[in-house]
Amino acid sequence: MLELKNVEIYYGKIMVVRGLSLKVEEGEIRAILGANGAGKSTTLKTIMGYIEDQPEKGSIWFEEERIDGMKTEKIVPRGIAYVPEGREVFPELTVRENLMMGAYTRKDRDVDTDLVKVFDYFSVIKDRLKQLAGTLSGGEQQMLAIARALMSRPKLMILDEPSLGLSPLLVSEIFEIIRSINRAGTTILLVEQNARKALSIADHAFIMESGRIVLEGSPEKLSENEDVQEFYLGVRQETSVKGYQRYKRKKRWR
Amino acid sequence: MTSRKNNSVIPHALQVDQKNDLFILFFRRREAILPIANLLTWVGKDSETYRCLTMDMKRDYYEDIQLCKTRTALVLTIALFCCLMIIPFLLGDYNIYIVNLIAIHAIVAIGLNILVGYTGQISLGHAGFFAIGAYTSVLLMVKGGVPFPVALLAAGFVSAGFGFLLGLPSLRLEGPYLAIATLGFGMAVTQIISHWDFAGGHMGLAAPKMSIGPFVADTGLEQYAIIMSVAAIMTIAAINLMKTRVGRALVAIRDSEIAAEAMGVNVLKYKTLAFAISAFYTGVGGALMAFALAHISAGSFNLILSITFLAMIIVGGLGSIMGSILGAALLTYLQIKLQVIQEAPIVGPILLDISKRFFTAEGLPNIQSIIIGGIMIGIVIFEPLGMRGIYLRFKRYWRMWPF
Amino acid sequence: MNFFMDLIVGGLAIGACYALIALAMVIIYKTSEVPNFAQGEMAMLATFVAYTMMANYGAGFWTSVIITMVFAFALGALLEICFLRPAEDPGVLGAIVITLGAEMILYGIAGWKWGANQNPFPVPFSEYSGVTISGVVITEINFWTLTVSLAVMLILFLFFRFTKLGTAMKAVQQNPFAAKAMGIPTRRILTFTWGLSSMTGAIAGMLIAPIATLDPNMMLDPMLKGFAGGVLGGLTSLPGAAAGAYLLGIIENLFGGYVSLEFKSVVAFGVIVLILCVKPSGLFVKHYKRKV
Amino acid sequence: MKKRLKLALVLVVLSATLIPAQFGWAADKVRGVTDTEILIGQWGPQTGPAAAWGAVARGTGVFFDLVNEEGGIAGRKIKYFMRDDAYQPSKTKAIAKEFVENLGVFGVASGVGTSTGMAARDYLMENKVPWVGPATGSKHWSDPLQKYLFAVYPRYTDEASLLTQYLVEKLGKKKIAFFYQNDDYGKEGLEGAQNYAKRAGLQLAAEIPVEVTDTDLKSHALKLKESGAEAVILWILPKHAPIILGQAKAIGFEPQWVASSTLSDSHLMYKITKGLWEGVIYANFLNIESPLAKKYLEAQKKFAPNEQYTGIFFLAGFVFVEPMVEGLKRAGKDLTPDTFVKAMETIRNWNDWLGYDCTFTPQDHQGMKSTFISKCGPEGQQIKISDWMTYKGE
Amino acid sequence: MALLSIQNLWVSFGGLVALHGVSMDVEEGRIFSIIGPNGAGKTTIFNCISGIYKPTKGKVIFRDREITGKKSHYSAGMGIARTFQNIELFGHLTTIDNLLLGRHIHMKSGVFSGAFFFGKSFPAAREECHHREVVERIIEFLEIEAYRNSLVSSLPYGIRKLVELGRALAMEPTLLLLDEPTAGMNQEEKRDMMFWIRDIRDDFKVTIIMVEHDMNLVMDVSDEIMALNFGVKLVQGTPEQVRNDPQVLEAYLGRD
Repeated sequence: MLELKNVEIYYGKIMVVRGLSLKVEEGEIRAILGANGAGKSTTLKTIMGYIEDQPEKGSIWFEEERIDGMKTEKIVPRGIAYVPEGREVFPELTVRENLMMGAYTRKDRDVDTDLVKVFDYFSVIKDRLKQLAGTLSGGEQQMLAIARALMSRPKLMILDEPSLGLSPLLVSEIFEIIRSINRAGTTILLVEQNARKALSIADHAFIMESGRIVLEGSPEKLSENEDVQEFYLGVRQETSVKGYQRYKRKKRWR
Repeated sequence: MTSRKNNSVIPHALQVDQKNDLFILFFRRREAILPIANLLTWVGKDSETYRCLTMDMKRDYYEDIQLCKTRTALVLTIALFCCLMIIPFLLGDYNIYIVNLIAIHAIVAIGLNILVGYTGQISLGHAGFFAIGAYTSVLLMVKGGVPFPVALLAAGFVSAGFGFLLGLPSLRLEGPYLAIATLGFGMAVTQIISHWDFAGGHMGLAAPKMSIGPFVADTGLEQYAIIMSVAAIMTIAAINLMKTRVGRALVAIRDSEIAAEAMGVNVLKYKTLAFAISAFYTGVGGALMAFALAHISAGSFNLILSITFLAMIIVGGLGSIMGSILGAALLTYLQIKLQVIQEAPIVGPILLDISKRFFTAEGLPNIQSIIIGGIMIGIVIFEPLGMRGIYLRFKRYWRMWPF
Repeated sequence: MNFFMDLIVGGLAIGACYALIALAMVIIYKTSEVPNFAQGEMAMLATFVAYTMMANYGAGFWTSVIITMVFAFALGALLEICFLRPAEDPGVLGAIVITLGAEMILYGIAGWKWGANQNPFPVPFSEYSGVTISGVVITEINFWTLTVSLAVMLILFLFFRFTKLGTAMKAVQQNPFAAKAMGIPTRRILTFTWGLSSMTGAIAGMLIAPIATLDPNMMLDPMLKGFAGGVLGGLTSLPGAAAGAYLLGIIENLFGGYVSLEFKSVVAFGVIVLILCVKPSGLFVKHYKRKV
Repeated sequence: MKKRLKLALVLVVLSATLIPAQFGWAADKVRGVTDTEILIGQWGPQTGPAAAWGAVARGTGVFFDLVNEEGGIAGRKIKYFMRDDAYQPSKTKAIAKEFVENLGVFGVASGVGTSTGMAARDYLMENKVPWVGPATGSKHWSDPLQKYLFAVYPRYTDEASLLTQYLVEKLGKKKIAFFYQNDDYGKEGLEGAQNYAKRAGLQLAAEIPVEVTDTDLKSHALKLKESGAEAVILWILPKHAPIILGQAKAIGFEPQWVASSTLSDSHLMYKITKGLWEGVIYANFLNIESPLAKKYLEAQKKFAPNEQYTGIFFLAGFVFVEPMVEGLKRAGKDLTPDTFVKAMETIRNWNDWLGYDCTFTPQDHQGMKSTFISKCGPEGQQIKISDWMTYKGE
Repeated sequence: MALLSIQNLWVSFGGLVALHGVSMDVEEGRIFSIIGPNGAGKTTIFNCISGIYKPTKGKVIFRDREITGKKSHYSAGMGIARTFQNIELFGHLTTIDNLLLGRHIHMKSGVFSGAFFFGKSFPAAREECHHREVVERIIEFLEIEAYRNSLVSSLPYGIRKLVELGRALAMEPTLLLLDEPTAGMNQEEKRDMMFWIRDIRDDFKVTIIMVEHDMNLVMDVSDEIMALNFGVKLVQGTPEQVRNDPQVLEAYLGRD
């Protein structure tokens, strides 16, 4: 459905993504994992056409159509919805207006049925249609952002760190919703730092480090990998650091 | 503040030339580039390039805040001073007058830059401080019989007092709201002065001659001596100030008010202080202007003047003392020279022809404001660092010249 | 009493002109946080176009108005495309400098093209006759100015409230990044915004020109007052800014009538500074403080 | 490589702008006078808020062209430098310096603006630069007497007194209001009106100031109406006239309007007030019906065919300088600042120009003191309703 | 008396109540963590301590002195340093200048002494040199030597977090408030941070209050934990107590 072929992205003069290729198949949830600065968000922004003149090299295909170099407003109507990192709602628009903006590119007038559909996933939102989005709590804003993206009836939904800054309970809830959206037929591409959660719902995952995909495969396969366990899943967490010998001796001041 | 240079010579070099410069690609690592860079460096080990490359060569913490960090800089500074000493003897009286204007505008631009560039507060009312400075000094001398140096200082301090007052609301206002408040201040000052009969009303006042003790500045040359010394002292003071505690606090307020306050910077105090310092500079500039003009009137301290000051620092470079001076020099020079653009060779006749064909011939002088407006926009679009940015670029280019 | 009412009517009439300029500025400020100092000159240039259409090409008033509106839209859009779009994130100060630069350029062009001469701007309604209601005169031009400004306000309000495009414009202002993700063509929206604002300003220009004379300096004072009025009411709220502008007109006239004519135009700024000290984002807007 | 090209380009442009600064003046015997040329400069606002007055400087240019065409003065042609000071005193001072130091002019002709002129006055006097006909009626030009400065424009004070006198004595108006621009120009007018009122034992009904920047004059109009004045004297800029007349008419206040000579271009005023100017009485010192005016306007068609505005201000550029040319002619071949001053001071009751009775004495450098009064007729015609009059104070 | 004592703190923003009468005491030398779901009011407590918000009701007492509603810079002068959730650095300054700003309260030079010095012996210059030395040591401690002269806006995220921490340390505070110190870090960096927090407490003799989402880190590092939910204090106690509290499990951790 979505395919990146050997993509190279520069940010200013610095190469951020080096020869990235990945594929998202229809009906799947795919996750990209990786630390800060690995180039995950940049990749997503490039797919969405945010970064001018990028990618420098390579191509991006969506449903047999080349979309790199296209403007965002041309990409969205083709069926990709993007939920940016950090709950980017329109704070001074009402919840309803926010949702309407999600349907901006749609020409048909049948928005109301979609609203009903969205309420199925997010019951909280229904009662708050007239409230300003800025007054919602963090979790509600994240839900609104996802709901808004749904309004464009996307074939593919791209989420950038939906769990960022949310409490464990809310994270579980949101991931549950993502899974049900997927079951209803929307393909999902997810970028996450919370590897544990992401792997629990993904069909296939990529691990990205400094602009490259270093590992990919099914969640099971990845979970078995030792490096992944150590650096992404924090498996040794149950034993406390208190008992550990520090591997780095810090210099003392004074 | 030219001291920013050492942070980024290497990264810049890498960034700019990465794609098309093979040389850099081969030697991406710092150690590899070192010997070659050494060769390139035209003044050897004392150059900053060298220091940046070796990083830990710092011998003394004082170097960070030293006026002239390297021997090159020292030599250049001395050379500059010599130039300033010689220039007046080479120029005619008219050109000295222009240089005087530039020096005065440079003082104001530095002051405005401290407020706008360093502290991040907008002001469209600096003509008001300029007027306050001019009137204070002249009134003190004419009506109070105060000697010139005292009047000059008093102009600065009175102006600073008003700056302090204007700074008070600035704690809560930002962006266009502050712009309109300062704009209103500037207009109010002009209006009040022009109706104040004691200050000569609309007609203005004749300024006496500058004098320090028995030395009376009669000619442009003597005025130059006084104005230039004041300008030099104030420039050095500004450079020093911006490198130490107060200057840092001001920049902190610009970058993040909340964090600055959390560091123990009293935002109210420092914002009003920034206004006061800025007004002090502008007031002194205004006082000098009064003596350079020999006659002041309220009408000349208008909004256009405030905008011109702002344009100077934008064109020169925000947050840069050197930029302020460059901007003041360029705009002052242009404003005077563009008046006679129709007399310029080649360009003049062409413009006149265009005017006659598509516009009106008598409207041609309006091209001044078109050009200055164009420069302002161009700078913001293409070189947000202003002339200082161009200078830095040029310097880097010069270093890498053979390649 | 009549004197008082006359002052109020006068205040409302000039306030309506200020309000149109304030509205024009708010439209731009709302979508891109650019305080447009070129607004006055844009209006002045458009008014000159209308004048030229009538004086040199013998076009009728309404034809000229329509042509002028088209020109104003094009001018606004052009300024956005040429001057603001290429600047990457100029910040408030950069934006102010760009618009000041644009102001100087437009002013220069007008002076170059039309010279400094004063010209009368004819309108098909009378500047000094009208209806008298219990001794208070409301001239035709006053009436039209008030009506037009209210109508423009209403149209803009409805536009922003109920149309998809209007909501999208608000969305672009609040979060351009997210707006882009919705597939909203942010750049085109901004260009459109400038066009719309320029048209609103042009209406103001054509209403101010008949009571004054048409020359390149015509809009200097009204523009500052309109801006000040907008700031007084709050630059992020259309009705707020308009109300602020009306208020400014009335304050000015009352001050001029009862206290001092000399400081009439300065008092406005004094009042504004005082009000801003209490309400830093204007009278009708809630002050927004950044969260950490 | 591109960058270096750019740099070179910048240098070329810079040096191009520098060049005009370079043509200097070699030390002559007398500054600004050669065997074939007399150098004369003038500043005037061609841009900025006062740009409308720039016409004066352009008029002077045409006048000098005419003089040159007619053979110049004592074998010399006038070389004329016109500079734009945008009504900014600091620029005016710079221009004065440029005139003296760089161009080395013999004298300065006219020059618009009081505050701008004041910024340059002392400097010009110190350098012995003869200056004739500053284009305002300020009393500061001739009081105190400056040796090298000759004022032509009748004083505002005299003009205002005269107008008030005319209103009271000829038209029998008792309640007179004064509407003035709140600066030196307006205040000097007010002073004149007050002078006469005091002498006649009258009180002005109202003294209403207007700021240069004001656009909305409703409250001014209301205050004028409140005063119940039968006549209102306007000492304002042309741009304010249509506003105040319109606002006054709107509130049903239609007194006898009286205007200063600054508003004496009746065609222009009729046009911009859309006809309201008809019936307005105004002072005038420029004899537009004189055959000379016709000749001058023909010269304009020849030398400045593109000039859009050829009204009173344009002709004012001639009238302020006519005495200067006369003085130059009288000084003859041996031209120095001092001989020029001497020659100027021989001009007595001279009438061969657009003005009237030009007289300079060593004690008094106010050349013209007379004005006449006109009325604006239908379609903006100027109807002369009085002879030349001179105000005689105590 | 505790080093910091918060008594019955209420905060509301235009009708929206963010804190419902929260009280807490922090003893000297401890690492005290505040946990809770988003919007529970954790950062609000910080903002009240450091003087950014003015509480509607209640008291904040620090070293036996009431600092309720006092401005930020006042509490900073009292010895309270903090970091921010979304990094509030001075982007146009270099790392070293950012850290020097931390020394602001310990420096004295004013406008005149700052403007006029012409050699090493002038007081402003001496002071400047002295504090640069101090800052240099913090740079060493945090191992950010390589970034000393870089503009902080050009630094990677993790380093910026460190610089911000260093800046707070430069203030030589008595109390250090860390707002999500590991947000956006990977496991390795988080582990480093854990060590650092302990080191800082031990080496600098600082009391630390932190807001953190990473339960592992919180449980490991803290001496005491307070859990908040919707502005209401749920429980306060040792990590074990909090971990097993049914209310906390319900509201925050969730039952897996």
